Amino acid sequence: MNDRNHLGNVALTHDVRIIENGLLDIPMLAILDHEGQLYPDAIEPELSKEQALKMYHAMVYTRMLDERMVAAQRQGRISFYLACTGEEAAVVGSAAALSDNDMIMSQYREQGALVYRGYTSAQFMNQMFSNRLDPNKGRQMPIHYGDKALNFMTISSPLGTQIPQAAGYAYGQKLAGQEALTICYFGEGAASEGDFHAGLNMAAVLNCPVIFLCRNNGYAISTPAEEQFAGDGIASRGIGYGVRTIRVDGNDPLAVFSATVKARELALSLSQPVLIEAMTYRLAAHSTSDDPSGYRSKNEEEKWRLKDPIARFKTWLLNKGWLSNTHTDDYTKQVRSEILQALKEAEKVAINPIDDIVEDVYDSVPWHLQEQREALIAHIKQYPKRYPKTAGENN
Amino acid sequence: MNDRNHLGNVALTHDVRIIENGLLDIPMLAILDHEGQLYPDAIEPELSKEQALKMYHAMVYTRMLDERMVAAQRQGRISFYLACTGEEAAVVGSAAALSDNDMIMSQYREQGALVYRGYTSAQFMNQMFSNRLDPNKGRQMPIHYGDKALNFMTISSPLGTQIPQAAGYAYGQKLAGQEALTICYFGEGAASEGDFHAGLNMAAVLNCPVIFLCRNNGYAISTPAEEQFAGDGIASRGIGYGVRTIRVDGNDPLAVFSATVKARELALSLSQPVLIEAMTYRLAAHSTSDDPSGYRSKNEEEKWRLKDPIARFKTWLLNKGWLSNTHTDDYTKQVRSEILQALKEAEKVAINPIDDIVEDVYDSVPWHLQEQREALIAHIKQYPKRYPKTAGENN
Amino acid sequence: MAKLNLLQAINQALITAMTTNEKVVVFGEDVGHFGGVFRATSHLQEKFGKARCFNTPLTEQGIIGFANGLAAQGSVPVAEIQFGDYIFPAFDQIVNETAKFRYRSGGQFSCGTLTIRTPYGGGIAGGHYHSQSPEAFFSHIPGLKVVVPRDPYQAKGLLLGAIRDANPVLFLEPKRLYRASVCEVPEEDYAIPLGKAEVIQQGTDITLLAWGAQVEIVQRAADMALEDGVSCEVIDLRSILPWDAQCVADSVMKTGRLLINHEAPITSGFGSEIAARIQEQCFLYLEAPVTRVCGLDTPYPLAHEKEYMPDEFKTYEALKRLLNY
Amino acid sequence: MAKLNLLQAINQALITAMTTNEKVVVFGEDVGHFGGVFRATSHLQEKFGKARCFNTPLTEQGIIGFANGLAAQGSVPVAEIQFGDYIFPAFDQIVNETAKFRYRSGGQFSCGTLTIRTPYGGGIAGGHYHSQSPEAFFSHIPGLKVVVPRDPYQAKGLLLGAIRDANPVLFLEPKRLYRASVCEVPEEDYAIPLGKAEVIQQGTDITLLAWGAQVEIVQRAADMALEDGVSCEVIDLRSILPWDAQCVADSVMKTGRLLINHEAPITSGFGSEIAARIQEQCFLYLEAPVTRVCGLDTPYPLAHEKEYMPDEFKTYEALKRLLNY
Ligand SMILES: Cc1ncc(C[n+]2csc(CCOP(=O)(O)OP(=O)(O)O)c2C)c(N)n1
Ligand SMILES: Cc1ncc(C[n+]2csc(CCOP(=O)(O)OP(=O)(O)O)c2C)c(N)n1
Ligand SMILES: [Mg+2]
Ligand SMILES: [Mg+2]
Repeated sequence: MNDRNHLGNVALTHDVRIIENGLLDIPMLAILDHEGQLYPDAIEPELSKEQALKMYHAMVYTRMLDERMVAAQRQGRISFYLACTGEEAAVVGSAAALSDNDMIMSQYREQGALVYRGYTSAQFMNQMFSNRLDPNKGRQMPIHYGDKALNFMTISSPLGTQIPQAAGYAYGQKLAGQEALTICYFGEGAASEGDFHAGLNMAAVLNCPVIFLCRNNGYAISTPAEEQFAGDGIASRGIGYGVRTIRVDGNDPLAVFSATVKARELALSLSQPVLIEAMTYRLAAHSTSDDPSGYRSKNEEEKWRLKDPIARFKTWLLNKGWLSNTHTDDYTKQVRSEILQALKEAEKVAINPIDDIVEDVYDSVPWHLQEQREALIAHIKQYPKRYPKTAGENN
Repeated sequence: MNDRNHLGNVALTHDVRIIENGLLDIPMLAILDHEGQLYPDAIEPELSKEQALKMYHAMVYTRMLDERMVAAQRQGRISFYLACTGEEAAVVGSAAALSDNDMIMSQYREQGALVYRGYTSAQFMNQMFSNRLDPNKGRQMPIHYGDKALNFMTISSPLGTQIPQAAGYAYGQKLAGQEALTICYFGEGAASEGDFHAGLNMAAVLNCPVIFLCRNNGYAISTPAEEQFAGDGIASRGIGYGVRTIRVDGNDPLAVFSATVKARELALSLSQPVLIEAMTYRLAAHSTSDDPSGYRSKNEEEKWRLKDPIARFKTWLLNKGWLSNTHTDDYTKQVRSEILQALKEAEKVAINPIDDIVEDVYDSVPWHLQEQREALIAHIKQYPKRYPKTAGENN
Repeated sequence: MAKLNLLQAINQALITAMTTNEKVVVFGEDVGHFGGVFRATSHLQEKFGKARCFNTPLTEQGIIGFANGLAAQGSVPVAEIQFGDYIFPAFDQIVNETAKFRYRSGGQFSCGTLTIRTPYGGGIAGGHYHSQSPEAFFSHIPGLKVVVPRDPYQAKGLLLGAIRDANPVLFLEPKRLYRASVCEVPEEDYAIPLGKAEVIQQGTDITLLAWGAQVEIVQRAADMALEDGVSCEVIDLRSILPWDAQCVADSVMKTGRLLINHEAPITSGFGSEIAARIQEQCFLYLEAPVTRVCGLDTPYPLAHEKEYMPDEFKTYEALKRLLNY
Repeated sequence: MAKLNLLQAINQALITAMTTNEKVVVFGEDVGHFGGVFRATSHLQEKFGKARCFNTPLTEQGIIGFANGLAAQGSVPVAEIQFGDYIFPAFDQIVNETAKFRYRSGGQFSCGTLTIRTPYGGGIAGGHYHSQSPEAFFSHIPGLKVVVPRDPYQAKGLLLGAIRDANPVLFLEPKRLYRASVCEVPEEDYAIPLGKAEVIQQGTDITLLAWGAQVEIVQRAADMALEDGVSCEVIDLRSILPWDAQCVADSVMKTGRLLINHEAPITSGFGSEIAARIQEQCFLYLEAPVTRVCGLDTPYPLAHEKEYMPDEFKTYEALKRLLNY
């Protein structure tokens, strides 16, 4: 038993001085300016042309997927969609700094990370059309992707729950001796949940190799950041937990990439969490159920459009001679037709047979669910017209 | 609609510099040294002799109550007790800085605040013997005091729940235009709960006049502070929430008093929360159910005994000429007999009649609880010997 | 009298509550300026100011913790949880705090003024995180009241009843009726007392019992049965806790048969309590077992939503089985 | 074979589990060096190292959130919640995450390896925050298993069964038996499969059903009834979810009468599900209504604990009423 002294080396003062807010003023790492030019004293990350283009492609693909699917929702082809627009750099820039073995636990606006990992248009579409080819078996709303092979944890809607889970997952990776960590994405709104507090504190105390990446995009649905917290963003909290922390310009793919490379190095070598706060802006509506004109001005949106991460990255790539405008046009055209093609195909695929309705609740179907399934199937046989999507198979 | 800019005046950096733990090194306000001497450059708070003695009496009373009741628990007279020993300055020093109109929401180790407010020995005993004179009607375990007249919220065992409640209570006080605030006590262990996060953040965002007082006493039952958090105590978190914060020597009644006076002034004038972290040590076992020898050394305890807040305060009072040793002895003797007397009386008082068993679940007793009560009373009549405490009244 | 949908009725009830009692305070995620994601709190901030209608940070445990404190202080909080599926982070504050506040203090303090509003239920292609019907969890919490309206008229009256009731109330709003259900709603202030069921159709052969959005489902089954010459008594339970067992028992003693319909999974759904109590109270009157037509014991599915639902066809078939028992 | 109390049996089960599978990890508040406030995890840290048995910060939602992630990763977490009364901050992680993890991912990921241990129940002068029996809440969560042992032998076998079961299990330990219940417990490794009730006394006149610490209460009532010449069949349900309805129904079809006893408040307690199901399945066999002897619909009291408890005398009286129905 050590003699513990939780006062440690606390310094004394004899002055009643209350620490005011604003003690912290955490700067933001920026490598590219809003025009996509390197800041004079900034250092470019080590990034091959190949990887830079992969990032660029993932960002463009994500933007196009979003555009296409928002339209598909308006056409009534899918019930719901949620776009990453404006935040592609925060997501793709960080995903690009990971190893494929790293587990990604996302909130819901990180489809760019999946794109970067190689999720195909068909896979996106099967999930969004809840058809029988969806690995989630059509059980979740559109955009709740999950892919075990790609180490991308299935998304769940309740906010913040993945944060302590990420600490646990990372703890398990460490215990298993893996050279891999977990990255956990969430919004500045989700960071108000109790689970955020639990997750960051546990990760710090239990030395979990996890990167917490907060997309501070200024809004949680209609609630602006200033009604979400009163401190210096989310970064200032990391310090309170004793968690290494960095704030980056989330619209600058190079800054996000550099910060994440460094965070990963530290997290793995020290077996400790790192918090990244990526300052960005949700250019999109919250989701297709939302209309932002009720809570923010076009003017504000316009200002942020000027900071578009894709335009910025493109300028940098063009300047480097790694990209040409023709390449961009070709790529765009190809992706557009690929997405549309995949959409049309997925739309035609049937949903899972009714047998599936009680599967995966447990590892095997217990007696009471067997009973319930049998009764349901018999009922559907009796009323085939009332259950057109599943009656056919049972006739 | 304002154009919001959640980046505010964030400074830029072009260097990948991760903020390490230890950026913060929050000093601790200390006015009296461990011997009870004023630090040379410290300023004594404005404290009348009368109030200083009231504080001293409350601290001594609390110590004696604790000693007596721990013994009573060992004798099997009460089922459970939980002592404040070693932390009297943190509790009484802060309570003394409040107005009687301020609401106190405590965790469970703050009996000193009740003593300071004038809770009587009889009231303590009635609660601990769960008898019919207890205003909680014998419904809660010993030490779960509550007193509306004294603005002391009834204690509840689940940790941390009072923290967001305190924000809400304070919001209500402000809305009602009261010149009063809420103080909320909790341990450094409870500060790990999600409710802590919710409470501090909401208080900051919604401008609630509330003082959060964390007793960082080094342990949560057996768990030492270094297994509870990895940051610079609890104070460093306050900054993350944008909450004004101060760390004080919790064993120094003058420091705690000064800090709380200042905190109260700020909280009321600005309608904003203030966080006080009082660094102290739980000299007692966690509760009478606990044996600390399983997780800490006698040596460690001894070191802290030297920092005893009562001895320290006494020295200061003696030096000031406000106290004499005879006074202390007389007071001690009087309190001892008063407590013992009250204990003996409370012990004899019966528990509430059985009718009460369904009261206060709702504002009035609904049909199903009336039904259940009738059946129960009939049953007790049938088996009077099996329910000796309540059968008599129904015969 | 104007025709209102359920959201408008709720909005009107909130305006009435805030107008008649300045202690009423409305808050939750996005309820402020924006008026809530369903717009139930539209214009309240405009009308009553930011101090009385405001956004909270995104923390359900915080919202209810804050509300508990505010209620204990004497204000009249009406807290919104954006979806019933997201009420669980607040479960501790509700089970251990809201519901026990009065009891544990011997009546010195209470959260009696608190009302928690939340949309619940399926039928909106929401999958398992936007469709749950959590009433059964809350029916096992002594100290709490639980209420579910079936239409705009009921919604306004019951919500005013809930806000003015001296006990904490969980007010569950059937979200698939938010815009779908429309009826005449009086402009004036009226409150429907809690704890009372309503017989909405008299009948003699069987009692059909439901609440919220499922009332219309059993009503449809009753219509189908009527074509077979079966006379159904239809009851809207309205209050889940405390519930009106006498009303249900009276009906069952008359009809001899009880069918309960709810959306939540059958196992330990609130139907089980009703069945348990009624089979005991009406044992000698029952001509067939009390029967439940409910959701499956699975998370609420997306692709198979239609199949999952305890719809009128399932209800009608169960009803026939009961009559032929 | 050694005589062990229930805590020792649990400790032994944990040692066996950790020895036979190095992926088993045990954690919770105070479970590390100290061995837990009840000492169920004594010496585990010593034996298996701090990486596999450790204290967590004081956050139940964090403990279960962390455990969910750890389980999804492939480790085998055994998380302790210090008291059943403090499991509610973790309710969201359990309802929305643990239980739906497998389903929502189409079986790609799951928390199947997770076991949550927690002491529950009254009879220890603990008042309403150290006495609750929360099983009914968890019985309404598809995807979860819920298990309650009645004695040390069962505790060891069922806990090993739970840890090795491929589904998340909530393991409720009757804390008033922790030291009070002692029996022979084999040294060797054995697991009792989940989902099976046990008929612990054969009888013909009435079926008495309970779980956990209440099994001994109904057993005592059965002994009292035996003196009147009444033959009771006594069943320990053991698993609350999924539960062994067939075993209970078989018994009731034989005896014609069912009495259920549990400590939790009667309204929407798990007894209601049993009653609802059994009255349906055994309608034509029942000679009296299914009857419940349970806790009152109040928070668990302190001074009136004895009166609150569904003890053997209340059980015996209800049993007589059933026989004379
Ligand atoms: C526990 C919980 N509460 C509420 C919601 C409803 N909801 C969905 S998204 C959202 C806002 C999230 O904002 P943020 O975390 O900042 O992420 P962003 O949408 O900005 O990417 C809310 C309130 C939810 N999904 N889960
Ligand atoms: C929600 C909850 N979890 C666990 C407990 C059990 N418990 C009671 S006291 C305690 C330790 C509290 O430590 P701290 O907050 O530091 O206060 P201290 O005892 O040191 O004053 C624990 C774990 C509880 N009462 N409530
Ligand atoms: Mg956001
Ligand atoms: Mg402590």
